[in-house]
Amino acid sequence: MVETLFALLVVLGMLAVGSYAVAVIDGAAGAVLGRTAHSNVFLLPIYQCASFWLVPANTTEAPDAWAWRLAPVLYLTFAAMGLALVPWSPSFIPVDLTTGIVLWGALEPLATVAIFLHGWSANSHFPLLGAYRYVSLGLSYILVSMFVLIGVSLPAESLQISAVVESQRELWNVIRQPLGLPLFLIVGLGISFWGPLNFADSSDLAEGTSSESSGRAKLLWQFGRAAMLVAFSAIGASAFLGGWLGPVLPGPAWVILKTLFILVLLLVLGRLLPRLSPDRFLTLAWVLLLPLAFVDLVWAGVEALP
Amino acid sequence: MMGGKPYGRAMAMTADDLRDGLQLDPLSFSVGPFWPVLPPGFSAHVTLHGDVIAEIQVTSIPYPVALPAIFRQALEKPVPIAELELARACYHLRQLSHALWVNGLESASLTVLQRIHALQPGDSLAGLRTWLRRVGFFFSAGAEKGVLGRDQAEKIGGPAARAAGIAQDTRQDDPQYQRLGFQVIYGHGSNCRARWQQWLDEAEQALSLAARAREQAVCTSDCDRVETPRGVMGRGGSPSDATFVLQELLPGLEWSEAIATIASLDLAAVSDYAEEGV
Amino acid sequence: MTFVDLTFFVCAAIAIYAGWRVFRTDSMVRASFFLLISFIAVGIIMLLLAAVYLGVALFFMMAVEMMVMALFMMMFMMNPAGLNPMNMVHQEKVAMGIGIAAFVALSGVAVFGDFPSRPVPDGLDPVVSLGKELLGNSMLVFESAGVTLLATMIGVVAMTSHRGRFGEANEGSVPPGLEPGGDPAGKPQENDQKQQGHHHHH
Amino acid sequence: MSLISLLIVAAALIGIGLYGAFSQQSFVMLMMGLELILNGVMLAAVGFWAMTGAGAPEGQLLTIIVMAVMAIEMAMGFALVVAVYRGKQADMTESLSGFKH
Repeated sequence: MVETLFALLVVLGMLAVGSYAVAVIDGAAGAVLGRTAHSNVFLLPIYQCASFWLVPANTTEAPDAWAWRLAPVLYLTFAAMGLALVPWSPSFIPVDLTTGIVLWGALEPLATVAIFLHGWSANSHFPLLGAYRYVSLGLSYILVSMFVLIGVSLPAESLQISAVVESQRELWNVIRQPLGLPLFLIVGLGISFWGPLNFADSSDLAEGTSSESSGRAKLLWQFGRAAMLVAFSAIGASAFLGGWLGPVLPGPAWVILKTLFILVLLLVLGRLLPRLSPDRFLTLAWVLLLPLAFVDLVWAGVEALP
Repeated sequence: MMGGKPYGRAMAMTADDLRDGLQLDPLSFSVGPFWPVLPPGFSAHVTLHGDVIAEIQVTSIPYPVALPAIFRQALEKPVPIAELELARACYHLRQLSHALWVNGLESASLTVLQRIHALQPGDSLAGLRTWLRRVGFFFSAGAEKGVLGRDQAEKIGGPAARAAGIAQDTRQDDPQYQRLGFQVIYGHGSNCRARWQQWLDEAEQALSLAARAREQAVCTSDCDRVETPRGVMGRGGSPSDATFVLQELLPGLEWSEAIATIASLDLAAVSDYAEEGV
Repeated sequence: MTFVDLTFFVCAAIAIYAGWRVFRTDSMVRASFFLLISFIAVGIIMLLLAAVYLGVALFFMMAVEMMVMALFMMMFMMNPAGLNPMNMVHQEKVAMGIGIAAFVALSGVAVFGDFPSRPVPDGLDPVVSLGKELLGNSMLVFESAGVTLLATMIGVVAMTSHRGRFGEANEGSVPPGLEPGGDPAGKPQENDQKQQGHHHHH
Repeated sequence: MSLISLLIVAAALIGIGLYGAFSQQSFVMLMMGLELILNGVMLAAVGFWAMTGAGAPEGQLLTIIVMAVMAIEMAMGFALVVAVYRGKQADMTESLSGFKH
């Protein structure tokens, strides 16, 4: 009972601290690259939260009220479920399911459903377009991510995330399967629609799926996006960078360091790169990324042969 | 009643499809005039098939744009070329910064806006150009779309026409400009990428002209016509609105490409009044 | 009542209620998501039954399937939300009778049937045993399913494509014209066709 | 959670699915009915596997096969809908009287 409560606290803490870290790192990256002088990158997210909190909520004509209110909550819940799968050390894993990798693979399509629902239920054209556009891309992300994740579970001979971490004791998957991590990170940017892959909430759609929401609903949605990015980084760190494995420092410290490393990488990339046209990225995803994911899988299979 | 948006509500009805003949339900709605991505005052009625624009009808043309006062002064008396060209460079860079913002490069857009405030004659834009090339801006959404026909390019005038290969620039007739070694930049192509490059090139050329003109303290000599960043303005008239080009240009483009195309074109008429407070 | 029982009853209620709502809602997008909820509830019941892989597999299979279903609905009618009442049914009484009869018959089997009680042994790892079965004794079944899926993919693309290998996909399915280039023989009047197109918006 | 309660839930799902498959006019809604039937079938299969099958792996295999069948049914269903829609602009069962155009 105490252990369950502790695990719950860790996941909730990770949600809060992780999202705050995302906001700080993103603000810092923006300040460095955009050469704007923000007052203080550490306080800025708090000001932003406060301003979102105080803005009155918006509504549209005849939205699907249930779905509209629920979608951000669902998205955040899926991010939290993803964070719960992250193993911190051999002895502390909030949820150690024997099919953890598959559950993570299931969270991605479920997140897609939540994003679609968020855009569709507002009953307005820009959110609808964002949702529509996202789903057409989401299917390709899911496939790529599936293959890459099967790739990491091959050397582990298990679908358990802790077993995947343990299988990297000699060699991290990022070296053993060099294609895996880049592909996984592209999927991560896609599913949390960040930076160059922000197709669902992009500026050319007036913020797409969230263009009709404001105030606390919007805050929750942004919170979910940041949390999803953290969950992706943490799972990526476990599946490719050896999770808790590392010298000197205790396991959880390594998990945090590696997660932060991936987060910084993703956020800087997000600030640096322009948005492609969705049409072009769709072609890229099916013609280049999916075959690369196949290659990764074959590579992993050949490498895992005894 | 079927289809369209009766009483403001979108209703389902199939319509002919542009792509492969599968007749699906179009989505009709209005955009503008309160959307910072579009030129101020511009609004249109759009019909989409999925993400592809089937039809666009301009319902309100953008407000005329007020140019810096120097361009109007150039029609009354000779003005220092250095000042004129600096204003031109700022104008083009502001357009470019908007295009960067639309294509998801908010940081770069802010950087460019900040550069504008501290822009000096003789500044080099090579760093900016290299950076934009490295991050792939010239391959971002819409880069190869928005191809103008020759008629359309002529109608729009200004940098868009020069990018499309029409070597028209009043400055080449001005002996003072000739003394500074002015040569028309033209012919990048008629798509969005070409127009982005044209802005960058013209801004860079304007800055180097400004530097030379400041050294030699040259003023314009032709007071009948002036080449504004939007096109030729003379005693006869100023560049007029060309928004209707969009009605031919946008159908068939994807939404993001269409928005990038709108951001790559400067279509508003030139106002009779100059920008205030400059 | 244990925690497992409680979860089971809640999930069962959700699965049945959501399944019922599928046919009672005014928007097809909502209907497909109700179906998804029903599947997820069944997936959780499977997790309770220790079918760890199947339960989770059901989540992602159905999330993708229902997403595609919703997307198709959007393509055919881009009505952002169910603003119009939607009740497109035929022979409803008969259908209801069949449904109830099937329920009664199957429940009768459940209640009066005599099933042996042989639960899953304690030491069994369901995921490993499923994997060994799939790539061992039942390899042929598994591979046939794979080949069938591949054939489906190819067939489906061929069927939906606008252009076939030898021209228009629906070429030959339209009777030839009465005169060269004329309307096909037996083509319904223009009015009729419009009517059919509008039909589902009633 | 006993086998009987599991099977009753499965029977209810199958019953509702049958009602949907027989009563709905729209192709897609009809497919939803079929999916709901298969949902009940899968639940029953897993129930049997867990309670009476002594963990025989074939029980799980059956469920996997049902999932594959669902995927095929969906894909074929949508392909048919698109093909019919292309030819006839119809997405209702009544508008089809035969398989030919």
